[in-house]
Amino acid sequence: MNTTLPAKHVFPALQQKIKGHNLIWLDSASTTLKPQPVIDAVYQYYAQCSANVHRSVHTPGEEATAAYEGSRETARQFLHAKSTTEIIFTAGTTDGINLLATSLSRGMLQAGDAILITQLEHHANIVPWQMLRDHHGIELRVAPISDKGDIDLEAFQAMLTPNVKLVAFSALSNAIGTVLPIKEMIQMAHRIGAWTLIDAAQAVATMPMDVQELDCDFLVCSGHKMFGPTGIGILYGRETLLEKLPPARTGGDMIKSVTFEKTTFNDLPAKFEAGTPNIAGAIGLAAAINFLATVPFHDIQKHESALVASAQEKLAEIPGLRFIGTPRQQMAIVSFLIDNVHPHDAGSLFDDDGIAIRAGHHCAQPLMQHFQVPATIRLSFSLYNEENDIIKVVDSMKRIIEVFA
Amino acid sequence: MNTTLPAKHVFPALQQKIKGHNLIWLDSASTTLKPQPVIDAVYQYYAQCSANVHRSVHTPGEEATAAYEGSRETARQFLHAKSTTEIIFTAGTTDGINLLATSLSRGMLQAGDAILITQLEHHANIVPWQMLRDHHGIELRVAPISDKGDIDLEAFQAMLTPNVKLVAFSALSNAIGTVLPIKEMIQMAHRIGAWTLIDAAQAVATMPMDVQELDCDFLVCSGHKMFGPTGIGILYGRETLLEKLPPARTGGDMIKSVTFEKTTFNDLPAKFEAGTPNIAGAIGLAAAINFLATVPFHDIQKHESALVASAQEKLAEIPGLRFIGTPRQQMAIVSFLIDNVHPHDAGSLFDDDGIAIRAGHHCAQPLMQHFQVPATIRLSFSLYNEENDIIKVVDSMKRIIEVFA
Amino acid sequence: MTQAADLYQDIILHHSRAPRHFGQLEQHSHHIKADNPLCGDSYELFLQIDDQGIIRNATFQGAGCAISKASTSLMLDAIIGKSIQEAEELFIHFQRLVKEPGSPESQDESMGKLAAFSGVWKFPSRVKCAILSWHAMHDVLHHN
Amino acid sequence: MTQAADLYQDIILHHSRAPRHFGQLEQHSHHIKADNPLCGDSYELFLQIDDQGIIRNATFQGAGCAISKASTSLMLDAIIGKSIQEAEELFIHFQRLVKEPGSPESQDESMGKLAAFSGVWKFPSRVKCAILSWHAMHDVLHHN
Ligand SMILES: Cc1ncc(COP(=O)(O)O)c(C=O)c1O
Ligand SMILES: Cc1ncc(COP(=O)(O)O)c(C=O)c1O
Repeated sequence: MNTTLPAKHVFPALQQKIKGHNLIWLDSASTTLKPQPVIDAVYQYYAQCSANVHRSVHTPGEEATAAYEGSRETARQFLHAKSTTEIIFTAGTTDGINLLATSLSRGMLQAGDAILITQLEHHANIVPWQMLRDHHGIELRVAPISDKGDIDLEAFQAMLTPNVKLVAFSALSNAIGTVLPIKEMIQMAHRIGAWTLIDAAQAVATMPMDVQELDCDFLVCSGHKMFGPTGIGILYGRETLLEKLPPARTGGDMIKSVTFEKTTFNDLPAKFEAGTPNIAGAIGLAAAINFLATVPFHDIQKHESALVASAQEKLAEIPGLRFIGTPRQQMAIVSFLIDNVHPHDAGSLFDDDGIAIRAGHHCAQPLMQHFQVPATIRLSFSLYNEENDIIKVVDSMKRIIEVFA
Repeated sequence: MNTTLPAKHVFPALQQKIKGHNLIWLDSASTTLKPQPVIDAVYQYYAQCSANVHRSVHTPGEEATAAYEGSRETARQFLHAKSTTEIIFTAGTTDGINLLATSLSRGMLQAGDAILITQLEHHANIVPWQMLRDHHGIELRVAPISDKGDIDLEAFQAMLTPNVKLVAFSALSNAIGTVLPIKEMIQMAHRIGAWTLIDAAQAVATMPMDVQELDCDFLVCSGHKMFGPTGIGILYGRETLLEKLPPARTGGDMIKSVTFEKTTFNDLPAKFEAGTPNIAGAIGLAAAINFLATVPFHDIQKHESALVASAQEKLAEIPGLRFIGTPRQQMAIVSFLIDNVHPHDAGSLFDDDGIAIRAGHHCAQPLMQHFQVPATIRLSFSLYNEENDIIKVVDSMKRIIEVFA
Repeated sequence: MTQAADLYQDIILHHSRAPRHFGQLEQHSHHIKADNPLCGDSYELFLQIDDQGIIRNATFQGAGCAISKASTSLMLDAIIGKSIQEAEELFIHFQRLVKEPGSPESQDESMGKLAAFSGVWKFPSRVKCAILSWHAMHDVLHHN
Repeated sequence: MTQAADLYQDIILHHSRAPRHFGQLEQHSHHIKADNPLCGDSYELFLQIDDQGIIRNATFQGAGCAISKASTSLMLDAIIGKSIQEAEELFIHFQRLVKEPGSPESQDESMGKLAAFSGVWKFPSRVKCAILSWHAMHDVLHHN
């Protein structure tokens, strides 16, 4: 569809046969496949350098440190952060939110303060705040969404009372593909002096995220959802805030000096990275970012939008099919239900045709409750999908419907 | 030295040249080199399966789940845990201790309770407990060690008063190689009803750890120090205790159901694993355990003991050399100082000969304070080291001493 | 049988389309919830167990996938009229049938229509669906 | 020069063995701590700065690696008699010298003996050693 897109053979997982069929991966919102350069970068680290970082004077250690800190610089450029001190490596989005929640709970938020989220958040952006509610007396508010799956900006505005200290929301819903007006929402939050956290887990592989342009205070994402390794993620934080925040986890590397009486913490970003980090993960993540840099986001979006539009058009013709979420702006993800076919049964039968879709609540149960459905069938697209994938999905869907007719 | 030891070529990192010399890796206590089967296992996951775990009905997802949960079973066998519900995957030792500390702080420990550690702990087993002291009013006690670097069991016993709720200590000191009498210490702690946490970060690659035989309550270790990947580790916990402990981190996968009002947590071990786990890391860790299983611990210990004895003998002949730590039982690690040669300068010059040693406080500053030294030169041995490495170290050392003479 | 299509044997499809014992049971001694929030399967079971420990009647209601619905329907078919102990034994056999490759139960004619589930073990993510209501029943009978 | 041995030029070895301006300075206007807990380098600096902002005298004491000790010794050599502003400028030049490959400073004769540190950038882990006391001095002068 677009010549700047990488060739499919860059993704070795697409070479595999599932039940005799070429794999069609429509589950990128769960985790993306990995391109060869990422796989190779991880391999190289283990095979060659494989030293620990930060505290060595030997060559392998200096190389590992240079590679690890170089990955931080790559991540900084990717998110357009001002400084590498603002880039904390985490184990993933969930880990980043938990880290932030723990740190905030250590004196930055008080009982009576409120946190505002939205109704379409992933559990990762709900449950850690419930913990602050239950253990620290923080109020948790939820901005509603419309029947179509769009954020209700008026209600959101109304909930932004002065005691709201943090507003946390997804840039892109992993369950129904809603693109949120995050820039507007950040501005609204800032008007009352609240901090903003963007859950960019789904967004980063599809939309450019420029933390300075967005002017957000925090942003989290996962390597494995952006063509990178598992066990690695990024927490971006505005330097002035990170300076004030107390560390969340402690141990080696994040300290300046330790006596049994008193410990002095290290400077940013080390202050937030305790212990031996996921060195291979960071290096693989940098390779993923470099890979992403070879495809303009504009082309990714054009490609994915075309796939979403095509899927919507073709699926709409299937009798008994109902879309869940039809927001104003939808990206990369299409969720639906079919009369008399439970999503899980559909999922098993899609697999017979080598088609990997997701059936479930997509870790967004409150959103499912909003739509009053227990689960959906979700197709999620990435740059390695093509028009033909959708044709196969529709064919397969018809066959599945017949099974349960 | 011993025929059951794996051939050096299984470790591709040993093929590299450092400044024209074959790499001699004497920094395994910081991180071990990776054998080919581990590197390959990680590669395979990314190239083939590369799906997320636990929530898919498609074949790649089922394969990934089987591989991930299979790794848990491998880890269970390795630590001789009763059940896989007792095996929590973490990001490493530091992460495991922080996870446990957070969980314990949520109602399991009260102000006035005490935690007992020893003077030779790694910062990872000190600072998280200082946090509990500073934020939750828990008392932190430190059992002293002797001038030789042995735990003072009498003092340890005296500190075991009834308000001690947790006793946490290393099985093997990463800084000076002391082997602690952990079984005895666990029994002493249990006599007053305290829980026990073993920091097995250094021990697992050298000594068999049988949690049932030891009868410990918790144990932590890191993948990267046992021939496995970075970003992965194990927290073992006794099932009856883990059942009682509240979760430390929250998000996807660790929940049964979420509404905005109330969240029900999942069963063990999922309760303690929030978000997409380090799938490649767990798979690589299982490969590392399988690799370790090919070499009897008895042979590893014989090999490493011989190297330690040889190093002690040969180094003792160097004028101005002073050993730091000469405990009753010493394993895998030798620390020392040389008059007029600062460890960091030695480290840089060893590197000229392709010898990677560690110079520093080894994240055990309080231990350094005990010995009244700012840093040491540390050699740490693993199964790929050989007698010749020591000969080269001694040669190199003599050359270095001349530089500063 | 490794194609999921083979999983959906006629008898399973039939019971999922037209489940037996569907609805609420006014007179019941036990009311059980069987939830799998992960898939969204959610059933209520009603058992009428008499003083002799015989399951006199049973119904269910709720929604879920074909496998879980058929399994619940067929379970009730199988246990009505049985004693608690017999139902418990059946639970053990059924568990083995759906979890273990080549289990004795897959050859055992006394399993009757439940044999339709003998290929579920090949689809690990669906084992939970097949066994959901059985577990819920067992939890209650076990503590009886 | 990529061998660490080349790092240890005679002048560095000399100053590390027999540091100049070593000891405590009774009459001082500034007392500065320069610590790198990671290596265990730990120095105290004493500066005597007069009303005109001229560094009249300076000494140091403490322990650390050869690089940090020689660097401190040579720094004091270089800044005694200079104004705060001149010392600050030298800090900027020295920083560039030890951090940047082929910096102009590495060709600049006015760097004098400090040129001995022009290869440190090749050993990233040692840059901190070379610059430790310089940073501590800068922190104080900067806030003066
Ligand atoms: C005894 C001991 N405990 C804890 C740790 C911390 O391990 P990690 O950095 O993998 O979290 C180490 C590693 O140096 C160690 O040697
Ligand atoms: C919007 C959103 N937030 C958070 C997460 C959690 O990410 P992870 O599982 O990598 O921690 C996901 C992943 O499904 C997501 O889609």
